[in-house]
Amino acid sequence: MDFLNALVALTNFVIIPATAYGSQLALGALGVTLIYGILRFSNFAHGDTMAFGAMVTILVTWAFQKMGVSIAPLPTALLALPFGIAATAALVIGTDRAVYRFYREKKAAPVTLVIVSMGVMFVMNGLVRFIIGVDDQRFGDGARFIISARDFKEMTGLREGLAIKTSAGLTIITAVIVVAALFWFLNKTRTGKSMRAYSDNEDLALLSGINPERVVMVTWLIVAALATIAGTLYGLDKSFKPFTYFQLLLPIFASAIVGGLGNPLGAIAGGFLIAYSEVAVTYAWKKVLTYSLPESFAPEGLAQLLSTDYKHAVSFVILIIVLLFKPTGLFKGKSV
Amino acid sequence: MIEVHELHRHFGGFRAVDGASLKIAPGSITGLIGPNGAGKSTLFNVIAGVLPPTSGRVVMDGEDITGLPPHELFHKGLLRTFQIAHEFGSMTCRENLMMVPAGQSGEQLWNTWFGRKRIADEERALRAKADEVLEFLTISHIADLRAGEVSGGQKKLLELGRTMMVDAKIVFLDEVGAGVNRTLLYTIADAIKQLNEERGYTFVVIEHDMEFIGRICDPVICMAEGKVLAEGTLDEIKANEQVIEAYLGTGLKNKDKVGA
Amino acid sequence: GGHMKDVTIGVLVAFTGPLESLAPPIAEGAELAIKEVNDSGKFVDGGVITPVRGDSTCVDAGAATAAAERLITAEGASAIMGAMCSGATGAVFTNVSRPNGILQISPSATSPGLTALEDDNLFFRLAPSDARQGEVMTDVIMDKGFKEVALTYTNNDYGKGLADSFQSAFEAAGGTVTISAAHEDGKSDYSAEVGALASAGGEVLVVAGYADQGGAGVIQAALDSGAFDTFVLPDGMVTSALTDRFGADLDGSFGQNPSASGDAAASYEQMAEAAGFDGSSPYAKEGYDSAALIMLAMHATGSTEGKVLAEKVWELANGPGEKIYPGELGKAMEILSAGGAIDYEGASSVNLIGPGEASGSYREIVVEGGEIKEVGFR
Amino acid sequence: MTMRGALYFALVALALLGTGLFSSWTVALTILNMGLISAIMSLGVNLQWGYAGLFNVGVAGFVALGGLGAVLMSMSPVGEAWSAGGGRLVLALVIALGTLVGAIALWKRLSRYRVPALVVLLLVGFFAYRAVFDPAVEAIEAVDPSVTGYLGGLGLPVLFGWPFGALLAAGAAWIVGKTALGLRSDYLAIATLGIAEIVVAVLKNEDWLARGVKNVYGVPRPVPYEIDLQNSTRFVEWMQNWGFDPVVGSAVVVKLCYSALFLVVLLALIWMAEMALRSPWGRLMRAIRDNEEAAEAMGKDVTRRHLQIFVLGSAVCGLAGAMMVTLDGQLTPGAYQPLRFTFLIWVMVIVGGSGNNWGAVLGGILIWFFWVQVEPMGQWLMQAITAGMAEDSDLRSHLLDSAAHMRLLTMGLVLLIVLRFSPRGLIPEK
Amino acid sequence: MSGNPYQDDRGNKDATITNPSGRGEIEVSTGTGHGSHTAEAFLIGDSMTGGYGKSGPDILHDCTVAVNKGEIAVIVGPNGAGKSTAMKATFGMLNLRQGSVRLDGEDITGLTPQARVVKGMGFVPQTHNIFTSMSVQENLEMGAFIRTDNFKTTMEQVFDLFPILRDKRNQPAGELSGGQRQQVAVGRALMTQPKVLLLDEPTAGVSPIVMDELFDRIIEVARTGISILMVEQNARQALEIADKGYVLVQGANAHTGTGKGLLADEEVRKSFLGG
Ligand SMILES: Nc1ncnc2c1ncn2[C@@H]1O[C@H](COP(=O)(O)OP(=O)(O)OP(=O)(O)O)[C@@H](O)[C@H]1O
Ligand SMILES: Nc1ncnc2c1ncn2[C@@H]1O[C@H](COP(=O)(O)OP(=O)(O)OP(=O)(O)O)[C@@H](O)[C@H]1O
Ligand SMILES: CC(C)C[C@H](N)C(=O)O
Ligand SMILES: [Mg+2]
Ligand SMILES: [Mg+2]
Repeated sequence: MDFLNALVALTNFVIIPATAYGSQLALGALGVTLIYGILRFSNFAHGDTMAFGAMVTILVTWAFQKMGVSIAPLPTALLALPFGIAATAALVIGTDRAVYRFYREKKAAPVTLVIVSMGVMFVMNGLVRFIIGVDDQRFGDGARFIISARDFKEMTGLREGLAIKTSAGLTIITAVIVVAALFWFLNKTRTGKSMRAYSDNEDLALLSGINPERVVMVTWLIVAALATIAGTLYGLDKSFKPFTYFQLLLPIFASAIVGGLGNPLGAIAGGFLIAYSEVAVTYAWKKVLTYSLPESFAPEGLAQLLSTDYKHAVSFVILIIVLLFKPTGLFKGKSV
Repeated sequence: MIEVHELHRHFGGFRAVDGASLKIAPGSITGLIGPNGAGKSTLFNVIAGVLPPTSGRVVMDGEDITGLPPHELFHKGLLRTFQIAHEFGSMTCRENLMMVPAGQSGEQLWNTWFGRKRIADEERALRAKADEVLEFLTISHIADLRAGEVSGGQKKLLELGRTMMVDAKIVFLDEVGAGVNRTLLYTIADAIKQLNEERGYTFVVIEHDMEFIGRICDPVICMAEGKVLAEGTLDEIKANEQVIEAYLGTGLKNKDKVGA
Repeated sequence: GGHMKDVTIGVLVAFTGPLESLAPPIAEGAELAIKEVNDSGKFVDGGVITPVRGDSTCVDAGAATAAAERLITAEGASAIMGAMCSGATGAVFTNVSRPNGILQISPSATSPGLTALEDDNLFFRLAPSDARQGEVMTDVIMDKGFKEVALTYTNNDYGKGLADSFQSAFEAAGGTVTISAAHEDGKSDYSAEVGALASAGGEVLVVAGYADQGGAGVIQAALDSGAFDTFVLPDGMVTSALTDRFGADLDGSFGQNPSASGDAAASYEQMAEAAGFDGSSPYAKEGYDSAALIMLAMHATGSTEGKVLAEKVWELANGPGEKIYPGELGKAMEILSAGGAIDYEGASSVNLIGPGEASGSYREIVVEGGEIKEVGFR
Repeated sequence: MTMRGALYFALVALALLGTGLFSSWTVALTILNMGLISAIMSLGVNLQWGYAGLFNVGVAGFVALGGLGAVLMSMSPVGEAWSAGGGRLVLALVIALGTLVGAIALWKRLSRYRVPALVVLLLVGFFAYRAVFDPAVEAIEAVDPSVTGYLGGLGLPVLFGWPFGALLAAGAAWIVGKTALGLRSDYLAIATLGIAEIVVAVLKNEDWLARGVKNVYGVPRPVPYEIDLQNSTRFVEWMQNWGFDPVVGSAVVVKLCYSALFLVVLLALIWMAEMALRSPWGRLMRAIRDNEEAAEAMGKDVTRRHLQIFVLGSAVCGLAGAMMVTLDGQLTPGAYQPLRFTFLIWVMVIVGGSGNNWGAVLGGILIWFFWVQVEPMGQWLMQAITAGMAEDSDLRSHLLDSAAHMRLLTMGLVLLIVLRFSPRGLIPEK
Repeated sequence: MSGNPYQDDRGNKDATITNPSGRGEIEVSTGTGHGSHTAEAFLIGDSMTGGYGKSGPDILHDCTVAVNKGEIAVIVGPNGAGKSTAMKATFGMLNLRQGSVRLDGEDITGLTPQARVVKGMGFVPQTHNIFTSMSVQENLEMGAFIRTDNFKTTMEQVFDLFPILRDKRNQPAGELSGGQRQQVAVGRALMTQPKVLLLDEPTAGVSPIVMDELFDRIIEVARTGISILMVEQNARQALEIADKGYVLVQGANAHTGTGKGLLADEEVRKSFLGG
């Protein structure tokens, strides 16, 4: 019987990773949800926008590292972020001018825009691979851990370790700040309200003197910032590889949708729901049970509900169940 | 015909319909009036199966129909129109009418491949019927226009026309008059009266135009704050102090100052 | 078929898709061999060989088939080096190569299922059988005295096959596999897998995956959370990409990969470096060897006919004759022209068995000071 | 079909002919065959989206189920596996089914204690099932795992697998529809996407069913093998009489056989779809799509109709899936990725023109053509760009090395260009 | 579906309300015969001819509507006559093939709708006239979007006018009843404090008592010097308070006169005002 070790094991292998992963998903989902909320289509190019933003940030980070600029113990990449954001903003606004605006003016059906965004996705996809290649790229520096498993064990004398990565900590803090800021911006500021008005009824927004092009521009700016931040933090925590950013798209969409499209709070709730269901449902409780139960009750098997092969399937099952009870997501999202 | 017992419909804490009870007599044209937000449309939606009630019962000809889905109510002869016209915009006006009757064999997939002949015969009959209805409503000339592109009043007529494609027992009309030219509206009133007399339809009519109500409705029910406030002939209602205060008002205050 | 002077060889690997980062070194390996032959100028009749690339995408059998069809019928390829993934390989072979009577050598398809393929003997692969590696790995682990391991594998035919064969071999040898958990490549997060693996426990973690895919992701998460610090690395993991990424964190980890005696592999890696690619990337060596075997067979027979080539491939690969290592293709062609015999060893110690698969000898490695150190052969 | 539509079809035919003439006939036929299958898939999606506005993003799952159908019908049964664990496995499945049916009955009957009762029943059922299932699976998968390790199929001709694949997909669609069709737009989309992921996960991990990620190879064919033709003297003579190379000839003949089979299926489906669309059934569907609430008020059972069309569309996708496995000769569960089998199909539908059967078919063939041909196009593009550069410039080699990535980039450009000039699709609805 | 090939009915809002890219091809013409009584008007839609889309048929035929400073002008006519179309044309939302729009003597034919808002024009469309997902209060705030001064008092005035809105200020407007929505729509336009206000059937669906209030308020607004141009089907009440009335039939001016004058006209009464 050792509740403390059980608790630490659970924290280390379920709570911390799921929270970090959930925040990563939430940051990505925020961008998706914002585009859906304001511009009213599901942007398939978002994963690749994240990859692009992260890529620029990486290139600038490398330059800084060469020059010896650093803000240790924080990663240098944070310093490079503004450049990444600027470049990404230029890219997405350029894309909007060249591609999306045409369909907006034609008032094309949302599904057309979805397919168009897939075209954009392919192009960006090629662009990123073209510039930085297909391989893993490392760019993290600074202190890797806030607290590492080994240090924790030494400090506490427990048998189980507890590790918190700098990148994970950064991600969680950023996600909370960004969600709060976005919520405040959309609901309390004039520009934010005008964006919501535009998303609600474009024509009436026009009649109220709201400039649609400005709304669109601001939206893309925020999206570029979100995508770059999300992409960079994700890259710091895991690694940068163009292909994974495309793969990230599905859980991101799942988060945005199950949270309720168009709602920033929904994005974070959705992110956590997906992350926790992936990590927790397939968790093998053996260790935790062994610690917390009297010896004679200690489990023989893994005490695992389902094997990890099914982690995505399980998270989707949970998602579907949630939707059955809340048909427009946890936070009453929009639907086109 | 229809009895509503102690019906409640709440949205969150808000009681849109708050214990309304009323009876609709067969063969009548009942007017339903009341201030904005009184709960009239909500009441309609609950009766028509669009919204589930929070509590209470709806009984039609002795049968409990509470919460039945709209398509089942349709088969029991209960039809409704919408406050905002719900036309099938990409279909022609004639098609809008032709799709209404139930039990068309052409709605079965199998028949579309192996029962072409029967479908053709049925279609001919349906078409004739639809043209007849359009004629009756004096809108034959828009038969082949897309319903999405005709004007507001014509859409309202089309809504009414759909109820004429089958033998309805009771028809709920939600503000047929809003946005309709008054001359046309009174034509519609005549059509309603005619349907009531010739075909024996029962009508329940929500309307804010007192003249329209006066032309066809007896009795009139006034709702306020989710409850039935008063019930009687239009004259009785018009004389009711509460109704005047909540709904009818006393006319323009500034009228005399116009053009001054 | 028939006679020839200039020939084309199809280089069909998954340039796009989930394993896109493995593809270039394989293709460049093949092209390196082709360049070597061309530069030597000794190819039969003074002919020149042109490589044409095709994308087998790894996950889209339809697109792979179409690409192969194009290589063969439109670009006139007389043999195919590829495809990369077992799924695409099977589809390409049955739908394109076999009907066209073309020789196909895959550098990397490892699924045991391909063994049963009806192939008119036209299909070879230089990738070692997953079944064999399981046994070798068992020995390696047992020799180090570990009896209890956790196992994770990439969820495809390679990972699954390797995991299955390892698990049965290990358990037969008296060890315990506490858990066998699949991971998907290219996914964003492996916390769930690591959570389950850590909970199940074990002295070491066997990672039957790819070094720049989920395998690395799992190791990363395991290291970060302190779940495991020693890893067993089979072929897909033994690359410098892995040590570049984790450095000394991996110290103490060990494993094995199919490889020739150190000299051949090392010299190949040097050749690759000079040519500007990573020769230690998985199956880069087999890429070179596949192309080399194809060309040597053409040279020896003076034909491009699949059946003729296929018979020759057996002979060339298994000897007897003079052993040929990377960089010696010119020499090999000279011997062949002179009517001599060779035993092609190449960069990956080529030796074919049964249904045209590599037997593969394995090199045992450990990670020390953030470097892969070779410690012996099995 | 309009003049414009006919023109587009003529253009696609021309593109294929061009491929045949300038590159090779087998390439052209390979593209055509897969194009026909794609056309059927997009017909299925169009049925759901174009007719009824149902946003199904689970195409990959239904296609995979179709493939499973083909395997289960056509592979020969593995007797050893059946005797090792077949009976127990069937028993386990019966237990699972019984538990579910019981649970539903319980839910309907009881009103008090129904949650605890349900939980108890499900738990007991689950453990009973696992207790029978796990050892059975272990036994089955132990039977010669590298070649079989599964129960095998019925050993019937593969053509039976086509309707069976459609049936499997339809069954799954029915279950999905019953639960999830209440959802709208993107919420339905993510739910269907989830179902597809679940189906593919099952297919990948349940080795006893169809070998999981180990793939099933050697699915029998409904048409002759090229090798057999090449070995038949009559065929070789026949070819030589016409002056063809028997090897090429055999490949072309086999592919033409496939084309004919696929074309028959496609035309039958189009005929059925068009007939349905132009009758009161089609009118009803349009009415529902225009305004569900009003259709419901006009006595139409919208839920039932949605279910009907969802099941039909999915069945068509399943049929296409079975046909694809037949053409490939193998089932590769790992290949059913959403990008290729869901989103690409959507591209086909939208580019072709949603709501129009001919548009969907055109989109299917055209986009598939590009999907395959952008690879050489991308390489060609790179070559053209680098043509003027110095032989040894870094940029040049970098560009040439990146040529493979031009594939998707070119695809993106094609997509953007087509949609720019006909945003409602090449052959729009009416 | 309109003739626009780029558009799809599903999921789209009424595409004809706006013309976001500004203008099409316009030929400016100076008055064509209706000039007599519109010469010094504050807002004139002069001799307008045009229709929906680039190639749609003409809906308006040489149609003129105008309103003087501080006055109320009412447009009546049968359904489908083109009343709403005339309002939209005046607000720059569709392509005029002929005619011009002038505000306070300035030709604004070439301006986008947003630019007209800035010039002091306000508009309540007939449908889709509220932000359904935003709260009542936010709807009103959006009405004041272009104002830089403090609009608290205006909002209080709107709440005084429509007390029900004060109770429901934090409720999403989409959850309101039909008549309540209409009140929000008019409230939003009043928040703009425009120089000229265009109202398309402001009283459709509102109860008699609110309708009286509304007309009262419109009179008050007009007396502060704001011009009001409105379409009404409650034509008799509307014409009673109107300084000027237009009867449109099939896109053309059929009758024009003072409100009282039209009310007195037997033919107008019978054909358009319901007897
Ligand atoms: N979905 C909803 N959520 C919350 N409140 C609602 C909702 N729908 C209606 N209400 C409220 O219920 C009340 C009754 O609305 P209802 O539409 O029934 O009024 P009505 O009598 O038809 O009015 P009108 O004459 O204006 O059409 C209103 O106060 C409205 O705000
Ligand atoms: N979006 C549109 N696209 C094409 N034609 C339209 C559109 N909207 C209206 N019309 C046509 O323009 C004509 C005038 O319509 P308008 O809406 O101006 O009428 P109205 O006088 O306002 O009628 P109502 O009193 O019913 O509102 C009608 O014939 C109608 O069919
Ligand atoms: C390239 C390799 C990773 C392919 C893998 N061995 C397979 O057979 O699928
Ligand atoms: Mg109402
Ligand atoms: Mg109007």
